[in-house]
Amino acid sequence: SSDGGGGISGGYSIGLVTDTGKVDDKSFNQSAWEGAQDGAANIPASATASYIETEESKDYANNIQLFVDDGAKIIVTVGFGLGEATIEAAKANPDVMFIGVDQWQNEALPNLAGLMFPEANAGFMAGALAGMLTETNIVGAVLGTDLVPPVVFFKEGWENGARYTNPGVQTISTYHPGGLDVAFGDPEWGATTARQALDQGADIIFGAGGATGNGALIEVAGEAGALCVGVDTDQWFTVPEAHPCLVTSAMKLIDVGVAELISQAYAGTMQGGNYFGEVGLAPHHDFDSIVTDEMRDTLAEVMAGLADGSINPMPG
Amino acid sequence: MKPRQKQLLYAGAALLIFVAWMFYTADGPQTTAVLAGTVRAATLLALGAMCGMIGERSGVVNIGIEGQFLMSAFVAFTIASMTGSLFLGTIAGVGMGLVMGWLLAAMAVGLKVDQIIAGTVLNISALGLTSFFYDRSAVGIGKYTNIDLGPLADLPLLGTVFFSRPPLTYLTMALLVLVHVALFRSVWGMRTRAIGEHPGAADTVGIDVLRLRYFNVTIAGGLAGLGGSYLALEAVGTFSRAMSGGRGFLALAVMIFGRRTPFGAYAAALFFGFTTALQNQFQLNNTFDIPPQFVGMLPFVVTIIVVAISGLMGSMRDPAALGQTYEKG
Amino acid sequence: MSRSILRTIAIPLAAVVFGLLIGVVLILSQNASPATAYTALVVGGLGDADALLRTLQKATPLIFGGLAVAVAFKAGMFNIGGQGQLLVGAVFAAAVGFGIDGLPMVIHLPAALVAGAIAGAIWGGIAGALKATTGAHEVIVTIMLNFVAGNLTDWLSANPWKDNSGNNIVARTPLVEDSATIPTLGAVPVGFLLAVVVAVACWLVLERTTYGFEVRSVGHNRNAAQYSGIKVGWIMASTMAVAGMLAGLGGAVESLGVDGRFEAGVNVGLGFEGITIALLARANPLGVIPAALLVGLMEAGASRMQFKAGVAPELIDVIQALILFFVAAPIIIRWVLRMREDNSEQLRLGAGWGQS
Amino acid sequence: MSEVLLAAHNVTKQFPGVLANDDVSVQLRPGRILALLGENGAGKSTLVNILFGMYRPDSGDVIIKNEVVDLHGPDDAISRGIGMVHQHFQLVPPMRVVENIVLGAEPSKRGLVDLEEARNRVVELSGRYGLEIDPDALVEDLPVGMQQRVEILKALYRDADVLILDEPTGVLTPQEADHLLSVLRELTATGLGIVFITHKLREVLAIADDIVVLRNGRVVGETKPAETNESGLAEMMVGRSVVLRVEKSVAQPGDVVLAVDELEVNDDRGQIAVDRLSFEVREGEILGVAGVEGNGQRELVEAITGLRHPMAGTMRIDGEEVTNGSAREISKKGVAHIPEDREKHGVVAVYSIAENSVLNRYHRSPFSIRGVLRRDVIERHAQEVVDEFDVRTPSIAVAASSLSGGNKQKLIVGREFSDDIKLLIAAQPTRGIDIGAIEFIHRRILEQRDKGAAVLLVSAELDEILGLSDRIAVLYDGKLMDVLDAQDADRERVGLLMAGITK
Ligand SMILES: Nc1ncnc2c1ncn2[C@@H]1O[C@H](COP(=O)(O)OP(=O)(O)OP(=O)(O)O)[C@@H](O)[C@H]1O
Ligand SMILES: Nc1ncnc2c1ncn2[C@@H]1O[C@H](COP(=O)(O)OP(=O)(O)OP(=O)(O)O)[C@@H](O)[C@H]1O
Ligand SMILES: [Mg+2]
Ligand SMILES: [Mg+2]
Repeated sequence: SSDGGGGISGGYSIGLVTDTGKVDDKSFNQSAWEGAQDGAANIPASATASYIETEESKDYANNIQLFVDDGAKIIVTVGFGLGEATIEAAKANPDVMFIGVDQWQNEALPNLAGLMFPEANAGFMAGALAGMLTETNIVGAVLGTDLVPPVVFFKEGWENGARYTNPGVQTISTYHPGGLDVAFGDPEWGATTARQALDQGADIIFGAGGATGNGALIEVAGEAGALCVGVDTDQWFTVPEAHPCLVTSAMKLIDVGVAELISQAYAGTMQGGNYFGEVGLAPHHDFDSIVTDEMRDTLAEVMAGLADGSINPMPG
Repeated sequence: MKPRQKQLLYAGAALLIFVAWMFYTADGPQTTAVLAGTVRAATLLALGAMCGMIGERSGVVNIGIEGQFLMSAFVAFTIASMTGSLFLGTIAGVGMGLVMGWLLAAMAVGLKVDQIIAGTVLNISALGLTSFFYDRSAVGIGKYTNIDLGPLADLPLLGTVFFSRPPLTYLTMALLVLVHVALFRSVWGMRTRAIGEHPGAADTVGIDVLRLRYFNVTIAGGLAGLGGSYLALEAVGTFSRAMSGGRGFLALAVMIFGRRTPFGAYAAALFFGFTTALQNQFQLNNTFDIPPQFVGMLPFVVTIIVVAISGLMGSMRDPAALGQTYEKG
Repeated sequence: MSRSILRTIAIPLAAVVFGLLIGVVLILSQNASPATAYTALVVGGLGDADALLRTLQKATPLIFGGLAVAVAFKAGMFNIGGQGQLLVGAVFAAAVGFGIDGLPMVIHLPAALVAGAIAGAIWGGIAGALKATTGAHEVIVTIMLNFVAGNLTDWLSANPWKDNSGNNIVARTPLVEDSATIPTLGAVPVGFLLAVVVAVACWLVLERTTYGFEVRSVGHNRNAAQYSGIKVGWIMASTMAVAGMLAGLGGAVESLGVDGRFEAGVNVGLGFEGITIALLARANPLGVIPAALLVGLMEAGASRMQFKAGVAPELIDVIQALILFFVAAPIIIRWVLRMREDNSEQLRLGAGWGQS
Repeated sequence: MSEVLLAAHNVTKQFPGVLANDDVSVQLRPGRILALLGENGAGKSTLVNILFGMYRPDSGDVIIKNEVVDLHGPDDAISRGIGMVHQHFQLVPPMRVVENIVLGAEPSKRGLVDLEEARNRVVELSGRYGLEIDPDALVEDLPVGMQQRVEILKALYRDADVLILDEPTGVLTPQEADHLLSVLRELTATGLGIVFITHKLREVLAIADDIVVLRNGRVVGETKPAETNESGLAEMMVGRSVVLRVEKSVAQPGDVVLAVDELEVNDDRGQIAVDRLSFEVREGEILGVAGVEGNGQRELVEAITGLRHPMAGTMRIDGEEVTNGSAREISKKGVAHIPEDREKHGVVAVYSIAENSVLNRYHRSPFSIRGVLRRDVIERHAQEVVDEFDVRTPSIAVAASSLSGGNKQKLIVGREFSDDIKLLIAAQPTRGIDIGAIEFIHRRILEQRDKGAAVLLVSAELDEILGLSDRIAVLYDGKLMDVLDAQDADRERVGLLMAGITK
């Protein structure tokens, strides 16, 4: 069982602190929140999950502390920005279990698990599919900002993946030119830029960058014959407007990872340090038929290669 | 406009067309993409600038365009997704714009609140309200698609850039002409300019200054409301928090830069859209190996330079009564 | 004396009450409890030493940002550029703060503050100088400079000045040295004290010095100022530089006293809030202090309000807008409270807009 | 004829703190000219504003054509045939003449202004009344006399049969003023009634049929030109006897203070406004510069006071070149300046009287020391100015905007005058103020001269020039027409020169 924002008293409680963003951002805050709710539902005791949406990054520590003071047993913090605040809180509160999404742990604390994802692999697989699907041999990417490394990993993986299956492909990619404050919240730019890529021949566009990327997906949806690729979660569910073009999404299974870590934390089996979550491609939904068996075989090979290290998604 | 200025303008326009054509023959798709992106980015700015201009021509500063955009986009999207009709959403967005315009008028004209404060109230309340009431489950219903204008749409370059556009873009272009004619040829326009320059004079010939300002600021809000509808239902197809992203302020700059005339503002908006599309193109092509942050500065730095130079060439004059509340008598 | 003070604060006070009352309606519309929400808001902002510290920390840049707008208003200019000025101030202060070591605090900390102040002054001064020399509208130029500053500081903190320690992947500078860190006295950050001192200094300069007289003259009547021998262009340029310096100082205090470093995207919107603060304070430098404290308190308590009552933190934006509205339209409050009109100077800022 | 065109009946109007009209009754009949006289603040403008529907009376009635009317705004008055030419022209400067004339009553086709039709009507109208005008000129390009013509045409265009003119001659040459008076006379011949406000007794005696004098909001006298004379009227206005012509001793000119040589100055549009002008002003003399406004006086004064850069030529003060000096440098040389436009340049409206009293020397000791203002010293100084120059105000803490025009002017004069003036530039020093205050200011200017200051007096007011100057320079189209000794000058001669006629 779970509820929305707001505190809880008594019972087994799980708290989630978002990065500066909302639990309905159709992106990583939302998947983490869904994971927290799933995790709460999965554990045997009656548990409740609640969240605080951070308004300003200066409030990270305070927002974590609000849950600590309230007696939360597990606290999920979302985004690399909360990394330091989470470590501090974990050190100060050894009895509380912490899960830090996208937070790399240099040294392992027993009560803090960093949930990491190899974004480049996800991007690579999506790119590999795109390389096979493109008819114009031009694939585009509309991206948040290069200031945020996961976005860079997605992009590099995507381009390399496309080249892997289609050496002659031309990759055209753009980062949002504005500051970090608008880079993920500018769907208008995402849409305009996706159109600019379409107009010069791209027929598959990867939209990676919160609302900005979503704008790109929806724009592509309006172009007959063009395909789009979502990011982070299966955007079939988060951006229904993109159904006409969404061939897959480069997923970080944050919800699965968070729910899993919550179960472990409840069971007392959670290991400190880094925990690697799964990445993968979302189902093709309406476009299942255009992905041939041959393509599926290649994707399986790519996946295996990425897993055993024989394929490097970001050479150089 | 002085004849020499006019000549310069024509010469500049001819040069631009020539350069565009050269690029087009060298690489058609890219040129088309950049110019289409230019026109696209200009629409919202033009609508915002027209909103600002009608207000300022009547003597009322409107720095609340950003809030008007955001609030209207929110309502347009919400109604469209509730009713499943883009058209109804658009109407609702315009309606919200009118309401926002009326609020601005009620504060700045009726209650004689300082105009800058009134605009700021619109901006922060729009940001707060749209986030506060955002329906977490609302789903978009797609967006307006391009309409080809018959054979015109098949013209090389121009076809894609101007004649294969979604409806609100055409509407905006039509409104540019309409507002131009209205401002500079109609009875309403003459009275509007009079109350912005010398409300006392207008008053003494029996023009009800406050009522006309009320009316104009409200109507202008409708234009910003159309901008909000455009943003949510034509440019993007969904709503997201703070999605106007400072474009209301850019529209203000575009309006001043365009000397508070519709065509001037459109030229300024195109110029701005062009630098934006161009810097995207530089990135797409890897033209320069410089960080996107620097390429991204291009539109802003160029605007500063142009504004400074055009200031030197003879500064534009603000309407004389701009920013002042009018007291009868 | 006390009566006239009472009269000055009656309207703002009533405005706050009215804003909160309308907030009650919004909270109820979310099926939440207003009493719980507001209690949480106040406890979150004042409940204990930590809460007070956060309130004061949040108020600090708001004071500087508010001054940056208010001072420019005095010269008849509208500084929408607080955001950019604050960012460059923050990044350059951080750079001096982490880039030099081995200095004693008495030298290092002031040097870092001065670096931020100068960076902000340059950023504001550009707009002022362009206005004075070419007539370029400061509103356009400062809006553009905000974007430029955002990009520039993002780039600086992601590239040459990036923190490469450990596995840091965030666009941010290293932590500033201890010798450049602004200390905290109990629950009171020294940065806040600095802000208060600067606000008082601004007021003194504006009201009691010949420079302030010149600034106000230019703001009220540019022609008369010119007639009386004041160098109008110089006053406009220098006032914008001072305004930028104030915002830059705000950024510096943020880097050196709150965040301990510059981090891209961390100071979003701070500069724009300065506009709200300045307007709430009716462009009076002393009024900026309580206005910033009020807003700082609401922002510090917002998380707790969501946590305890489930009310989205954006509520405080709406309340801020309402308070601003009631402050600016006192006629409504007078009508409700049956107060008599007083002839105190109506707040007029837009009037400066039309001068060119 | 018994018809009353326009009348006020026991009209009372209270402004905060001022009873502007107190039980005032006046009457206007067809074909007649009613002159309203009174000091500044007597309530003349208030009364006509009430008649025109701009203000509503607190009590009493407005009567138009024998009918009590309730005017809700100027449009009510206009539609009943009342036209008004305001003291401050109510024209939109960047719009064309024709647009200004038809504004508010535009001929239109489907919502668009029919400019062709409008132009035709304007041309027809100006032909009919002999008021020539270029319908396509921008109002801001027109000299004031022409602007006034536009105002009159505006009223006639609306078929006015009553014309109200608030101080219409203040800005005209004597010839223009005479012409206006004759136009008004002709208009009355067609049955029009005219209400005419002025401070110039000569005009009243020349043209009025009926005269009503107001003081402190009350009617204090009604008379006819035949029954009175200038000093009678003046006494009625002020309530005491007034010296109409200031006594002045013969000038004792000393060394040259201001020497202007081949000075060339451009106006705001970059056109030559002052055309290679040369003249000198000596200690202890008043050089009057006569001329219709807009003939380069403003640019000349601005150049001399450092507000505008000359294009060519030189200026010297006390032998030292100051051609490109800043306003501050020039004022340091002992130059005082009474600006032509008191609202625009003379005062900062929101500043207190105290602050305004040091606008020209706040930066000097004793008003400030090392950059810090000394409020006590400033306030003491302000009180002295207020006392000595008879500025009527409840306190020195009130904003200058609350002063009437005449009192503002006295404040400015008081501020500018001090013991160490070497050169006084007085531009239109008595414009629009009543004869009591004029007398006062004239005396003060003469006092400065007699203390040895050189005075440059720029005025469009011929009586002022003739009454004060020791020598008279006439400016036309930026050029010096002639410099006359005061003894050789008379209205006729100077008036012709002002119109650019040398014969
Ligand atoms: N709108 C107003 N509000 C308050 N007081 C006013 C207003 N208009 C005029 N007054 C005051 O009413 C009195 C009469 O003013 P009015 O303008 O009628 O004088 P006037 O006779 O036209 O003077 P002048 O010769 O200077 O033109 C003055 O004391 C003036 O200060
Ligand atoms: N709204 C107002 N509030 C307060 N006082 C006013 C107002 N309007 C006018 N006044 C006062 O009434 C006076 C008379 O107004 P008016 O326009 O006739 O000017 P004036 O005294 O004749 O000066 P001038 O002729 O030089 O313009 C003004 O100087 C001013 O002091
Ligand atoms: Mg008057
Ligand atoms: Mg007067």
